[in-house]
Amino acid sequence: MNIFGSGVFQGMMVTLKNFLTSYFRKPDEGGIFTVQYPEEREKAIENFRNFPFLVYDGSPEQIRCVACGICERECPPKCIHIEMALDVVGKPARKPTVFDIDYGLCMNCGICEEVCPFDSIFMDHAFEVTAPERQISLVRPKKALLKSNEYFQKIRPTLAAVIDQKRKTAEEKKKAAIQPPATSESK
Amino acid sequence: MTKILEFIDSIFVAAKAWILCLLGHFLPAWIVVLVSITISGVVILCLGPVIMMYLTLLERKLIGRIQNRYGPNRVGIWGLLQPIADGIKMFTKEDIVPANADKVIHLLAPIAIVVPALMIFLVVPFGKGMTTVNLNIGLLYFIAVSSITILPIFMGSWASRNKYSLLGGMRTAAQMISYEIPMTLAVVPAIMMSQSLATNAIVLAQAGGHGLNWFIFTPWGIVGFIIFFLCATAECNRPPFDLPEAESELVAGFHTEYSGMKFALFYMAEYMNAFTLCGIAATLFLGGWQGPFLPSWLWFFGKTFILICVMIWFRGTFPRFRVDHLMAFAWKFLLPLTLINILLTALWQFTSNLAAWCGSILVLGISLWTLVKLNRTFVPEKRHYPLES
Amino acid sequence: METTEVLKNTDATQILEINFGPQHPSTHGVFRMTVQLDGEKICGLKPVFGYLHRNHEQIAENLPYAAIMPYTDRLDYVNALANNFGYALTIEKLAGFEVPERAEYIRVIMAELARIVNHITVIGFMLNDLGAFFTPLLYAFRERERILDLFEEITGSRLMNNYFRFGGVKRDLTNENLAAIQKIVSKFPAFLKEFEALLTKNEILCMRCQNIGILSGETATNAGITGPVLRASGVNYDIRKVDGYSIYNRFDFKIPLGEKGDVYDRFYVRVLEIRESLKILEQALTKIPQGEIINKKSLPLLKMPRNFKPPVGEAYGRVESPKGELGFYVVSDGTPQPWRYHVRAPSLINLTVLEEMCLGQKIADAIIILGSIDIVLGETDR
Amino acid sequence: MPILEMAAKFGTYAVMAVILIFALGVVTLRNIFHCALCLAAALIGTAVLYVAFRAEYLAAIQILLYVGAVVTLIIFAIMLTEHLAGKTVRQNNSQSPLAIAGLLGFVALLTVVILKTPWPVTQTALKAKVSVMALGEALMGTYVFPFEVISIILIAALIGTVVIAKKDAPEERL
Amino acid sequence: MIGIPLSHILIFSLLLFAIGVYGALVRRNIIGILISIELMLNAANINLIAFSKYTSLSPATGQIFAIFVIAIAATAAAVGLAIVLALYRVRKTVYTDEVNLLKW
Repeated sequence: MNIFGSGVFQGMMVTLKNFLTSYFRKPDEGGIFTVQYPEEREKAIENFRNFPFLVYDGSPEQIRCVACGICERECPPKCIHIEMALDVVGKPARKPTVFDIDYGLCMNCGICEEVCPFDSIFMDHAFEVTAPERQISLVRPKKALLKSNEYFQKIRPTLAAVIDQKRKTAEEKKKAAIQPPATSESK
Repeated sequence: MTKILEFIDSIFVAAKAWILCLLGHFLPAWIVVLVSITISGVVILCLGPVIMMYLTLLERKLIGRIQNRYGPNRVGIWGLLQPIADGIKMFTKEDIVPANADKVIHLLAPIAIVVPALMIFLVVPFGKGMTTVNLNIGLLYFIAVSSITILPIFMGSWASRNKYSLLGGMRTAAQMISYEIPMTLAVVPAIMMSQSLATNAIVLAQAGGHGLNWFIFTPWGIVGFIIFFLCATAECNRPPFDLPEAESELVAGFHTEYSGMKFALFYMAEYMNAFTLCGIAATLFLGGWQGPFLPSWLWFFGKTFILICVMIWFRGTFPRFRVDHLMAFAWKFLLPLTLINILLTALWQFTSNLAAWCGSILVLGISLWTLVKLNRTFVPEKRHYPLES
Repeated sequence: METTEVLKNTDATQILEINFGPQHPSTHGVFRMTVQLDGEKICGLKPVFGYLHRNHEQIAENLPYAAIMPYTDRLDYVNALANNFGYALTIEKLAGFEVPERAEYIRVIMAELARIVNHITVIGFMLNDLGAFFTPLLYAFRERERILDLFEEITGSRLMNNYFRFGGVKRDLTNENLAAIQKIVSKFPAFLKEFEALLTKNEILCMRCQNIGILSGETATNAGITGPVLRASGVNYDIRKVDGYSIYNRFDFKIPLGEKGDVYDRFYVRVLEIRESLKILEQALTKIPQGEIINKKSLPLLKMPRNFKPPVGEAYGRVESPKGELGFYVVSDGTPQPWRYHVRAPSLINLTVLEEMCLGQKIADAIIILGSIDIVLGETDR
Repeated sequence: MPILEMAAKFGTYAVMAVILIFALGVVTLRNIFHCALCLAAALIGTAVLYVAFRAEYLAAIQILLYVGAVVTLIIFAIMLTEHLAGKTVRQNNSQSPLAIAGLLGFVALLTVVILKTPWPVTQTALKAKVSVMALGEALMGTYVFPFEVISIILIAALIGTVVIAKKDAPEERL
Repeated sequence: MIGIPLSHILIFSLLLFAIGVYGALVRRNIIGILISIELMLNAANINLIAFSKYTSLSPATGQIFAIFVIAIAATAAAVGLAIVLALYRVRKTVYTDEVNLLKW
């Protein structure tokens, strides 16, 4: 039968062990695992999703988004607003003039990334999103959302590789589709 | 070598004597007496708060390390300036007095709690010849003054007209009273063996045998020390007896309605109590400033420091007692143990050491067994958990 | 009941009515208890909640089926995966999707990991209420961080997972993920041993928790209590065994039952349940097959969730969430939006017996009893 | 150091005056809680007076027993009986003018008696200092019988208090 | 202490005693009366110490009687307050003139 004080004594031994190991052990075997945030940072996890951003290839004009509005419809909290651009004749040019996301509403659920057929909207890693005052609105206009494809490859290497691969094969298929009719005509 | 050690040992006493004789040349005699009183007074007045500030830092650092995280390390290297930052914060915080509170008593309570905490410093023997006032009823004075702290807690909880603080106040008073009696009785064996109440005489009684004459190395010393230390943690409301300011139940107990400097005073009183109680525990059972070759005041501060670390260790480990367990533990467990402890001292005094040791272990075994049997509620029940599919 | 009425049956000098208000350090979230005290003893307790009501069910009725999935994360925010699991099961029952083998195994693994996260958090916070100054809580959080980092790697976010889809899961478990899970599962028993050494035989904890807030099996079943609280009272009712939904009947694991149904039993039953979950995880990790992770039929839904129109009818799917039986009742009228959507929250129903357990106990016990039932206000108020 | 003696004399008179003020506070204040605190202050004042009388041991006993226990008991009683709000009610009954007149006569008579009688003051007693050891021997030696009687009275009071204050068991309630 | 004649101390304790009596006579609140009784006992104590200091040959006797007086005062206070509590529980009042019914 255990003596009256043994449970209490065991408890104290556990805290003593933790006190001593905190000096000698490495972080995950009982050492100190706190990261001094502003100076040191945690290793960035690739699949982490925060607020969405728009991708462009080369210069901001070649934005991938064609303003089809699927993500606007599918977004659960309805925080995306898109307006189609009209070209000089008045016909809808497949480019958005206005594309703003209300960061105040967005709950970074990642549904817009799933439903986008043109791989133009992805989830970002930047979580230090702040505003100087409470009152100014957190709606991000298009120019704030645009980020280059290189940035996308930097934060999401595996996903970017898959997407680029898919787009390159789609390009060849389209070019090949244009070529054969041309060759058939030339005959 | 020994001369240098002697010099370091009595450095403070010599410094004061030097100042006094310096002043003695051109000041009348009675002013010199007044000056000597003010010097020791000023030393205590600045020693107390400084000890309190660095105890808070020590506590946060140690508890951090127990929980595998750093303590405060942003303000100054290793967080050494953190207490100063806390102090400034406490000064600048707004001092809110509840609307229908009893203004006068609300203000008086924090002052009335710091005074006894400081008064106990008079009797603590910091080193050879460094007890501030060598009262011949030193220990009784200590127990009397530590029994006054109940009043300011009542004043604080009653004046802030808040239900939580009223409950906290009632709980504190009940706890302090019921832990005062085992504490006083735990001190009795030490007084009997050193035949004097003066703290200096107690320390001198433990001299010799290069450290083996400390009271803790006797059967009744160990039991007395454990009981005294438990009662000390209960007396200054530290976990596992920190019921009065139980965050989870009573928000902050009797000092819920205090903010700013008044809250700092409550806080300071608690930590100074912790320091002095550990000091007295070291004096009574660990041979005060007795020690082989280090200066005496270093020995005293070392022992008190270790005891305070044990108190902080308690804080990091134990859940809190409930009110009735607290009372039952004091009245039904500690009190009978202290009476048996006095029996052990008699055994120690009148029989040879060896017989005393065996006799006391026997008596202790039987009494612990019966006490545990009597207090069924303290012993955890055996439970079996069937694993059904 | 009114103070005067309470005064009659106790000869107390004065009944003190206290609000353990929404702003209180130990009510897990925004929850209020008006407590009538005779000295320290409780002679009346009325739980008041609704402070965190976000109109979850009404929002869900104006959204397409797939868009509700991220909202279910916000119900029991301590383990979002159990909510996703319940909702996905209900819609699969409604629309008749089958879930491929690998997806089933992934679902079981993620659900059991979420159960471990919830149980350690509950034990950590309960001991924090007892007064152990954050130490057990921080040990529990150290282990919880490891699992949450894994969730972030797999599902994309630590708490708001949004990982289950109708007919499967959103993303496959790569080999590194499986290796990471294996590492966590193998290192967990060492942590549990240390945690138990610190707590289970600790005399102060036993004094504070044993024979407090006793809930007999019979009153528990009458009040519709489910989950560890019911099993601690000795009633063997675990939906994983009763329904055997998903592929739980392929794993052999036991259901720990308590003896007296007091706070200590509820605490220790959760420790044993963590052990059982580890057993399930080991078996699942060894037997996980290869294959696709989402049903062919429901794959296009990923791209065009809007035009998913389930057949007219209703479905009630329930899952063993760490808090109890979490049920989703969905009525569809053929349109892309559910006609009626209701969530059976175990926290709300487990709360009904709080007063009956607390009568006659002290205030300090009321806080621990509340902690031992483990309620999450997001789920109670919806 | 004649000045220190003079200072001590004035100090004692000052302490006496402070005690009298607190005593008046005990009697006249409306809020009963303030009265209890004034009593505590008056008792601490008398402890200081005992130190001035060279009776430190008694000062410590006075603080420990009177202020530590009795006043706390009184405050407990006040807390249990006083409604939290503490309504302001007339504290003194109607006989105060009559009482004051009677008391003044009583005080005047006795002061005359005190000043008249030649108290047998012996110079030796003023110097004598009572050590705690002497007190212990006297308590255990010549006064051991009253010591035992006192302990019996204390136990009797203890049991009596518990019986009176205990909540009656439900059935034999009136 | 040498400077103070005995009669000054006696007058002081007489005044203290008179205030105690006044409190006991005039107070409506029973606890107020108990407090005044404590004051009177305290005044008696001061007298004991003064006499033992100034007159008697064995000064220890005065102090021992003072200890006995303190013990008795403690018992009186304890029993008195128990009665007050019991009274309050039944009659919900602590004021002497409201407790005038001989039976309840």
